[in-house]
Amino acid sequence: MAVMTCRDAVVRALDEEMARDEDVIFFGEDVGKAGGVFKVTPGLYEKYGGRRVRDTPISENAIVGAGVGAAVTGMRPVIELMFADFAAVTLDQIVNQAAKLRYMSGGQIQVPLTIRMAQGSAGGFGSQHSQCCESWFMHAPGLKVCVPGTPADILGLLKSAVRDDNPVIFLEHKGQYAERGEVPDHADHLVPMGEARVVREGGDVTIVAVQRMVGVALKAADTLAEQGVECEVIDPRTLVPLDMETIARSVEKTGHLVTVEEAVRAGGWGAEVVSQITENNIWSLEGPVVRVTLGAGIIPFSQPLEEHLLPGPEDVVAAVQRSLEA
Amino acid sequence: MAVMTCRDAVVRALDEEMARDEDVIFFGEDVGKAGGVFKVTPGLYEKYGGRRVRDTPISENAIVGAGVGAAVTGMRPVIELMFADFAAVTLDQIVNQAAKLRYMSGGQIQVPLTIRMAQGSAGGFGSQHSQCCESWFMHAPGLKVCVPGTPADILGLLKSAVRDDNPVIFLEHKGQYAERGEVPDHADHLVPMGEARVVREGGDVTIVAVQRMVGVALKAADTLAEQGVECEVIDPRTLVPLDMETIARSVEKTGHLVTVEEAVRAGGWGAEVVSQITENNIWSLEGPVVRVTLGAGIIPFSQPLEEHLLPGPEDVVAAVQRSLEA
Amino acid sequence: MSTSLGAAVRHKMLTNMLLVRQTEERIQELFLENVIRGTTHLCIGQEAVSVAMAEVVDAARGDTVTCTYRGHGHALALGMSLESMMAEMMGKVSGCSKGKGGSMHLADLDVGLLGTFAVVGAGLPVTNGAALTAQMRGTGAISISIFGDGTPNIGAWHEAVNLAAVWKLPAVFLCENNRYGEYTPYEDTAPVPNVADRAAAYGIPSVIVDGQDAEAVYPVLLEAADRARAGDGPTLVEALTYRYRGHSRSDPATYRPEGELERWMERDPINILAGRMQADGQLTAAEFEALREQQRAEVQRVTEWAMNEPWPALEETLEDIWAPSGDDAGVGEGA
Amino acid sequence: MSTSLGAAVRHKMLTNMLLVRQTEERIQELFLENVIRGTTHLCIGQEAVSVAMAEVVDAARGDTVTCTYRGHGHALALGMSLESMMAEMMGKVSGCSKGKGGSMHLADLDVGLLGTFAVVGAGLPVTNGAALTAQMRGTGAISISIFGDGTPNIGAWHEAVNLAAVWKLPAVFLCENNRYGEYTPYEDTAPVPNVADRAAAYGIPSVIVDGQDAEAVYPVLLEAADRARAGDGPTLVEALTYRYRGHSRSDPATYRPEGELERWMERDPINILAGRMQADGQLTAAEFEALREQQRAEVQRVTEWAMNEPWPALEETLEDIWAPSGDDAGVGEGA
Ligand SMILES: Cc1ncc(C[n+]2csc(CCOP(=O)(O)OP(=O)(O)O)c2C)c(N)n1
Ligand SMILES: Cc1ncc(C[n+]2csc(CCOP(=O)(O)OP(=O)(O)O)c2C)c(N)n1
Ligand SMILES: [Mg+2]
Ligand SMILES: [Mg+2]
Repeated sequence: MAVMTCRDAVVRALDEEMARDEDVIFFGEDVGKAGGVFKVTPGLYEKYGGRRVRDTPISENAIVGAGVGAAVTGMRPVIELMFADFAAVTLDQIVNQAAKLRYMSGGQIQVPLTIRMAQGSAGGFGSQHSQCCESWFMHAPGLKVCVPGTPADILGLLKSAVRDDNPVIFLEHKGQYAERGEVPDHADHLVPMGEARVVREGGDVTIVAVQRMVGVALKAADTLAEQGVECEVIDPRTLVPLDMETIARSVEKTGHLVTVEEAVRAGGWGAEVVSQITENNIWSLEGPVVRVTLGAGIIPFSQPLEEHLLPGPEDVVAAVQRSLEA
Repeated sequence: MAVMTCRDAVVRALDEEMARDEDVIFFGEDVGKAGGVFKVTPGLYEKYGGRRVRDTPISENAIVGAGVGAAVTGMRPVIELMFADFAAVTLDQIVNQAAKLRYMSGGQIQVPLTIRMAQGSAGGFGSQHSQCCESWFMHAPGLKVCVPGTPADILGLLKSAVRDDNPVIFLEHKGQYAERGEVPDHADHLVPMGEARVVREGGDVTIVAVQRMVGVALKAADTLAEQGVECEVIDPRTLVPLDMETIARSVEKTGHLVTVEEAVRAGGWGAEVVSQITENNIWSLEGPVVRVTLGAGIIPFSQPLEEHLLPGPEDVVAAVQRSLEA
Repeated sequence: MSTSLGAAVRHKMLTNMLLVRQTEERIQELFLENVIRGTTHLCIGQEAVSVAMAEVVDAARGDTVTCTYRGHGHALALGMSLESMMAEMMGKVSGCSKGKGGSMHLADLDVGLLGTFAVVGAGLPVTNGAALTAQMRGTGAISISIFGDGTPNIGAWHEAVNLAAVWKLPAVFLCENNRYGEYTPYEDTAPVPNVADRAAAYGIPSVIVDGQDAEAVYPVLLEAADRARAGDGPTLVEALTYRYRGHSRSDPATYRPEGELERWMERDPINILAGRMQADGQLTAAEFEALREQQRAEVQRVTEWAMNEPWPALEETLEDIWAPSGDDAGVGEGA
Repeated sequence: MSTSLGAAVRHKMLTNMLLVRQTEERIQELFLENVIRGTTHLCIGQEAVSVAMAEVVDAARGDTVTCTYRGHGHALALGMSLESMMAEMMGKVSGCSKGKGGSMHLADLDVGLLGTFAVVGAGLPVTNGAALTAQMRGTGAISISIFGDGTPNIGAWHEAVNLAAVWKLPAVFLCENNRYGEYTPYEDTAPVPNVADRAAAYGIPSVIVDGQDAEAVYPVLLEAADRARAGDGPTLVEALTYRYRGHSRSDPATYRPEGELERWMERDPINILAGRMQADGQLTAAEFEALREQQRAEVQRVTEWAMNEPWPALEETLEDIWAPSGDDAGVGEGA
């Protein structure tokens, strides 16, 4: 097993897919000559040239649209929107066009497009550069939504995304780019969509979290273990499709459910998980389900406020205790 | 009590507010000389003139931004985005700018802006002109979200929205414009935000629905009454703020909860209602909570498919039966 | 470049214009009869642009087109079958999009029609992508995006024309300036007299052309297409035209100044071409009537056929959302 | 219009340029010391535009400004107190936005700064709204929006300039063309040689001006402001300038061609104005040094003060989201 950073995993996935299939092209703002503002894509421009790796104007609508049109006509474009927050300037191209073209054409069209963006808090980026935006995309059938949180999952899911014939929203957590992890050595590591990963096993409570919140959940689990509470931590890795089977199986076992999201509460994926459990597995619940989220908060710049707003291990511990209380 | 249509209620609210306060201005595409594409705003241009009632270019970013800037500097603009689906072309101005400017300025700024749009299915408008879009806005703290479904609520809430010092998303259901209803005669009918309306009382199950789905729920309630099941139908009227108190009180009484949404399931307000109940009132639940939604569907053009996808009374009846089953 | 086309091409264009006209007139009736629901946007009066555009497009080479909700004319001119279109208008399973798209969402990859886009400006960025594929693969294909005079006001339009200019994409941007965006006249919402004036901002050529004369539009588009193919980037073409009907089904078009419609009808695109063919001895009055009647009958036949076609099965409702892809085909109820 | 300003105005401009320069140099150090976190965008090298712009703005009359994340210079030149800004940079409660905004989100209504916008192009539509208020109320106020050379590529920019032109809003669009959008040179992503070339698409006047010379920028902006006030609509002003530092904290700017930075530094805005004042006998070398030292000391004092200011209380986290409004004040945890 090689150890690499999340950053390395992105560029390795793109490199492998571009080498494998010359229909894979990659474009976005500053992704080419400069290697990306998060320094995630260095070397691709040099290796594959300015035709396959393109710097674009600051024109997110044009970027996504070009991705859609190229995908519809046979390419497999990967595009980058840099900060996920900027997807808001081109939501129409994503949720009204890319997501629906296949359906509206009665299945004539397919849109094998991967849209990469960096989401989440990385410390002091403020209200418009720190959001987790998965909710915008989960609400648009036709889009798959990946939220990998380890180098291995980034590598394996990004390669799967490129090969998928659907538009895939690929959300990297910018606060995790420097995190390291093991990655299988073999040449073609793929992670299928819709398969959750049980990160830690435990019989007392199920905690569902993605990306940076997995680490937060694991820290909480350590603390709780000292108190004799064994947490099962599940990372769904993709939100569409969502592996409810694994989650439900766990809740059947533990009777308790806590979700941990780095996003605004209303409209989040946590509510979807909770609701599906309450619809299909209610009798397995032995306590209130608790969501840990940003509530109705906006991400502040100031360090203590930002840290206060973001879910931390202590918030998860409190949520688990609440869920066990009753 | 006068009887009027939802359409009339919109123009009456705007007329009353424009007469009351000359800082109220109104603009959008074709809203002036033509009186709006839904014929919702006739006469305002003639009465208040082309300075206060303006036709704009097809430039949704510019429209919302002009609303934001005018609001910040002291006006109380009302803008129209026509089909709510088009908000996707300017989501940034709505969720990143309008919603956050106050917070990011440490409370210096206020944005008394009302953004009107028409959402929902009206029969054969297809995938990009029929969506219910509340989810996009609920997920952005700083925005209030109104979803009135009767002439009286449209009148009273639109007037409240204009007077509110926050940006308010005002969603009218285009399939309801011709619906009629009673409206109080007195000059200044206001409906406060965050107060649900109990549309029908019943002790067996709580059904939460807004706009056109209230009628669907009521029809289901009639059918269920024949079977001896008494439904309590609650219309929250605003999703932010959301009157969970009224809903929770009802669920405490009935023990059963069904939500009915004319929107995609994941990320919808139904999941929020369900999750809050499961967090705060779980022991009052005597059966699974069931959400009636579009599932992961895209709205088709073809009549039988569209009708099949949209929740109907029979879907609600089935959901209630499921919730009572266990 | 010659502006006088051969008799065969003229005949095809005329036939297609008649087909479009008859089809749309019938569509309007079908709306009033409640056979077609929702909304629709007729291009009656604008048919010359459609048929001239279609002459430039070669789907076999990979040429593609995006246009707006006002797309019946373009679809038919490109060669979408009338059956396919009429059934789609009625939401029948034999429609081009199995009834799921409807009037505003026609698509037919076989004739190069990537889609008719119902959100203003949304088609142009997608056309760029198709042009990008052509550029990458060196196919010599072009992509044409057709839009109205109100569309240059929207951001997506600007970004797309700009990117096409920067990347010198083989794209053609074709504006049907029919004087109105919905109910609002062009000049009320635009800061420049002509849509073509916008080209300066992108350093690309622009041409204003008489949109009522198919034979005037054709060579302009051909030149633009050749320029695109040669690697010289996009051209902005502004065709001056007029819609005889309201913006959409529900619009009686009371905003027109008196006499405006009548003046434009004097320059009817069908009459212009038919008249010229008659003057050139390529068509007699009787032949013209017969052609019209033939199209009328065809529309009638297909309408009846379409009315008797089946609806899509209800199970179709959640089909076609997801492309089958490896293991996770049919994510279905997904999220 | 005279381009030689009075000694007092020159002195103020020079002082403010020195203040901005010293402040930003200190900010960069504070980043390296981890006192300031997140990201920041310095305008070192571009100070002339800020101080010239500020001379045109009268907040008392209602004039307003929006700019980008590269806004420290504009904020200080407009009169935001250094305390207010430095505390904001550190996330302290005494910052202009109580520490909630940070470097990218400065705002100070008292000096007319509506906000510094972190999403490219987002400020222009908002400037239009402020200009609309001025137009409605007949206050004679203007609104200036400042943005970079990469910004005209985005849709919001286009829509805003277009609407301002159509409505003849009292707006001024001021481009700081510093040759790069992030790490990509202007010409790689723009189809026209000058940003000013875009004005033709909106039928509005444009001017290109030497952005290193405050005294050149000032009259151009004054004329644009007068035109706006007179009801003649917006002007597009392109100030040619250069940023000495990278795009943001993390950028070493390796993409610069050799010698480019050095050539621009030879036309340093502070030296240009100081040199001219010396030539005109309005400033001695010693006075200049004293002024610089004075600003340096002030920055030092305020930095220390800000470092000792308190953080906002944790309860502040969810405050300021909602404006109190009638009955439903404090919707708080709301949704
Ligand atoms: C983004 C967006 N805004 C508004 C609309 C509503 N709308 C549909 S057609 C239209 C007018 C378009 O005018 P024009 O571009 O001239 O095309 P025409 O209809 O005349 O062919 C408008 C405003 C829309 N579909 N999309
Ligand atoms: C919509 C959007 N896309 C991308 C970005 C990322 N971004 C921040 S600054 C910038 C470059 C802007 O360049 P320019 O307009 O020249 O301004 P400058 O930074 O040079 O002052 C980009 C692409 C953004 N903030 N918003
Ligand atoms: Mg038009
Ligand atoms: Mg720049």
